[in-house]
Amino acid sequence: MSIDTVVVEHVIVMVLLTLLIVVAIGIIVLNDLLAAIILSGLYSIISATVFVAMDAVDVAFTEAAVGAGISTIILLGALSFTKRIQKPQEYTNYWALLIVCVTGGALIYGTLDMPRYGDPSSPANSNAQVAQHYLTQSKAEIDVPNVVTSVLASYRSYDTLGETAVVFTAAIGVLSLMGLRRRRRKEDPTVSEKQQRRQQNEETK
Amino acid sequence: MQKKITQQRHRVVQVITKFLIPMILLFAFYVQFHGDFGPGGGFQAGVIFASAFILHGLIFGEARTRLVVSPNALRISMSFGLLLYAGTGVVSLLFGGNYLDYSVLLSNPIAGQHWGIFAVELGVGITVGAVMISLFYCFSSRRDFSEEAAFPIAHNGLDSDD
Amino acid sequence: MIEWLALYNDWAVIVIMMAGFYIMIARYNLVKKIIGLSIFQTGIFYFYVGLGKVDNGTAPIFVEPSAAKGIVEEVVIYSNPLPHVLILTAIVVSVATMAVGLALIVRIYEKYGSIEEDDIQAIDNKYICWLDDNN
Amino acid sequence: MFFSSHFSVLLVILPLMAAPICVLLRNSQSAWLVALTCNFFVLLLSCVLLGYVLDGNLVQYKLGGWAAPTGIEYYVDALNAILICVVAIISFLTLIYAKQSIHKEIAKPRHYLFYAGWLLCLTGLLGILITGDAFNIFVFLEISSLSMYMLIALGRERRQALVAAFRYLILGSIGASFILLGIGFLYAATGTLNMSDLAQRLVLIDESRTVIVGFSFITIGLLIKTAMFPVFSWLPNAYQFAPSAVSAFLAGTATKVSLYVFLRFFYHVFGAEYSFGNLLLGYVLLPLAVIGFFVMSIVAIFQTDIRRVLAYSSIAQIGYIVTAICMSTQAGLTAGIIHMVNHAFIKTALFIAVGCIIYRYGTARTSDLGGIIKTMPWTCSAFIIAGLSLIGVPLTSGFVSKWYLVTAAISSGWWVVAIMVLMSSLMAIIYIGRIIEIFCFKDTSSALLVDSDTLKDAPLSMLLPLWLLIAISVYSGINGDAVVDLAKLAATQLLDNLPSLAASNDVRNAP
Repeated sequence: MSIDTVVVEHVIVMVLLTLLIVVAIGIIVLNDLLAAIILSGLYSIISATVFVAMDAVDVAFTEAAVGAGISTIILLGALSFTKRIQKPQEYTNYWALLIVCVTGGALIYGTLDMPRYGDPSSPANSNAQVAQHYLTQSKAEIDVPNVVTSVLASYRSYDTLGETAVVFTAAIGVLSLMGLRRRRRKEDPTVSEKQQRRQQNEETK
Repeated sequence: MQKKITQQRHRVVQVITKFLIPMILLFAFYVQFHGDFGPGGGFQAGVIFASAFILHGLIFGEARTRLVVSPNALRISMSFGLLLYAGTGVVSLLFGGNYLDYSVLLSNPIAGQHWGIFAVELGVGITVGAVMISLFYCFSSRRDFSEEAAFPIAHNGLDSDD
Repeated sequence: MIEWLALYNDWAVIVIMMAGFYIMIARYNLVKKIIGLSIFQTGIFYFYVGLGKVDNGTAPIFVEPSAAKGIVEEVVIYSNPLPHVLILTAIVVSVATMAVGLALIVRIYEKYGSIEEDDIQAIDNKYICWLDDNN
Repeated sequence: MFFSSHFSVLLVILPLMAAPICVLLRNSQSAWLVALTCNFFVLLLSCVLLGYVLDGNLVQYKLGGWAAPTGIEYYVDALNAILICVVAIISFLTLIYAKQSIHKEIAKPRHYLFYAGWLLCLTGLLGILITGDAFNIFVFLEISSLSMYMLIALGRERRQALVAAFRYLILGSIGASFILLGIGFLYAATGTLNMSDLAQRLVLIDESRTVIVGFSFITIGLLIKTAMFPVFSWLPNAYQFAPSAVSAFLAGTATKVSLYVFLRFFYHVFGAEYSFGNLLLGYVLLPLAVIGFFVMSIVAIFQTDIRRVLAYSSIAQIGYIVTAICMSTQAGLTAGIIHMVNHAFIKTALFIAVGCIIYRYGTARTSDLGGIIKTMPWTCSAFIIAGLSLIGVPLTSGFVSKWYLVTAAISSGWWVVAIMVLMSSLMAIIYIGRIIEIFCFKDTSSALLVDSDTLKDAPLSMLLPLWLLIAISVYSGINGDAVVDLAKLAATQLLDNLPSLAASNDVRNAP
């Protein structure tokens, strides 16, 4: 392949990342939380595209399913219990801005010595016992075409066990906080109460 | 009477949902068992599997979804999934290998790896699916989305359950 | 040219991370903080996945060599699968944290009637004063 | 045969599998029994592991049968073995105590979730301690953190407990994200995640800005997780509002485990020379640590709730330990490890004693607890012994650790630090002495003594673990050599770093 395809790949990622920055700033600025949540769903969809552009199809799949699907549903569910509009903040928090700038500056400083994006000879991509081992040996050792699956479920399966435990922990945490009680459809008192409130609502309209 | 109106308003959506849910479940199984060959695996499959039920809950009301999958079943299956994963490791210990070393599960190490990965991914899928559905139940347990869509009620949110 | 494009990508990722970090520490709204957390962590995911990208590479799923499509196996370059695996784990961790955080927010709203950090602080301070007065 | 080669993995897997079993049982009593039984076996295994490591062995267990940098491995030397033992003992004793205490503080339908969360927290802590893989630390850190948020949120004063848990969640997630970023930078520079392998490869890289930034992000993340001086704000509220059993458990284990990760990264992965020589980390951390223990001791004096006094004192103790770590000498490191172990037992005992008081009186505010030594003699005397140990009175374990800390500081020529440590100990006399004075000499405040039930001492199942902890701490005070020898061995292994060099010298062949 010519060098041009590489440039095109870079430019695609570049455009998508710029789009993400715009969406992120939108989320910062918006006071309407519902809009912010919808934007964060959009953010997840775009980031799934970024992951595809970076060759991480499994990650993209997960981000699309989790970020745009489950997280948005949970966020909306939580929002339905609480307030939709956030209290406007009049002043800028300069301390926070300072901390963020220092942290960002440190990160940029760190990237100066980092291998270039897409460099095939970077330590991460060329390590014979780690990355190259997975790519060259996994066919003989595990024989699963999707290398991500073989790393996830065999080479680093202990991590995945931990990941499953994290999900389980989250479920236990949410259960202990919210309760998984059956929502009793109390036929007589509450329904009539609700109807009264509905009527009031309609009257006010 | 009002319930009737609710259902009529959602009629089209409900019919389409009934078509969609089997497709989504089928796709979830595809992702679960085809994860070795293409993108996907237990985690993604679990999320997709859960999303079918979440869709059902959003359209038909979470109370009716609870009749399909009870919270108790979720509790049992999320524990079972984690136990299946950890148990696969224990089985490989009993077969004389290291923890989570699937090569010892069968006489042929490659086949052992395949079975091990299959069991482990299944464990992840079951746990994640059950957890995601129960998260949905938790976050909608005090209001019914189908009713909400038709009749928004100001929710003061101050009623406590302790 | 490529160096500059690559550097731009690195820095854009950092800007995204810092946008999320800013929301987390500067906004008083608790739901906003959680959204900020997810943006911050997504930024970290780009950082990791970017490490595994190889020029002209493709997703790390072995392609069957087939003469008809003109694919010769030795020629195909695959990206590094390890960051993808790490990030799959990290995404799960992130959504788990988010769920627990939102459950806490719902409960906090039930008890305080507000999801703004400064309101909650004010209510707590009032409660502490009340405790001191009663003793 | 089977047991001898695989016992290290059972240490983590047992609590991990017991947690879903608790959820399946869904019964308070049987969940507690499962948790306790599991914890008992964990305790046995940890003792076996400690004995095995003290014989001069090094545990390197290949998970999934894959060799180290390709797969994940356990890496246990004397330092982790000691801390695993400490965590197992504290968790076991606190769990015995928890049954009664939780019965009163948490609604019964949530009990099984509580015990499941406890076991997952234990899994997370043990997983961090035992693993030799940097990314794996992050995963298990998140297991322990998530379960801690949940356990804290179950606190008695539900409202503040929720806010405390949420603030901890935000700060803890920032910390965890920073650690993740730092590990990412290290991965970018070396291409590996195994800690021994990282150490090998980092030596070969001379001056890399990527490594420096990775190092500093891991440090900041861990500072937040350990609640070091400038970023401690989550800790006091979390300890005050969590259920009393949880504060006892966390006070003994959570911050110690983060400190362990500190040690592992500074000494093992980066090497003492890199961390404290080239990067001048000492000049940044040491002032923070010294200001931390000094200021926090002063703040502790003015608190009106005993749990808050103890929480601020915990932050001060972390300051001591980090001071000791910063010396980067054999003596300093030994002092730090001794103090980690001793302080874990003392703080747990103190929080259990406070929990007993809360169990009877329903409050831990100093103004309400005048003269309670008459009604609760056993609890109060245990509190006094542990309190004296916290101050560092001779014949207690606190004295041993302070002694080593001060002598180490003097031998490094840090006179100012030694004097500051002594002055801060004087302040400990004030804040502990004030509580002891209230317990023993103040008048009984009549308002709270309406219930005849409160006139008794705490039940035996709560006093037994308390006094066992006191016995451990007194024993290690009188016969200090046991802990000191262990700590010396751990410090030597950490400074020499010899085992890891021997274990993987084939790494250098790689490109």
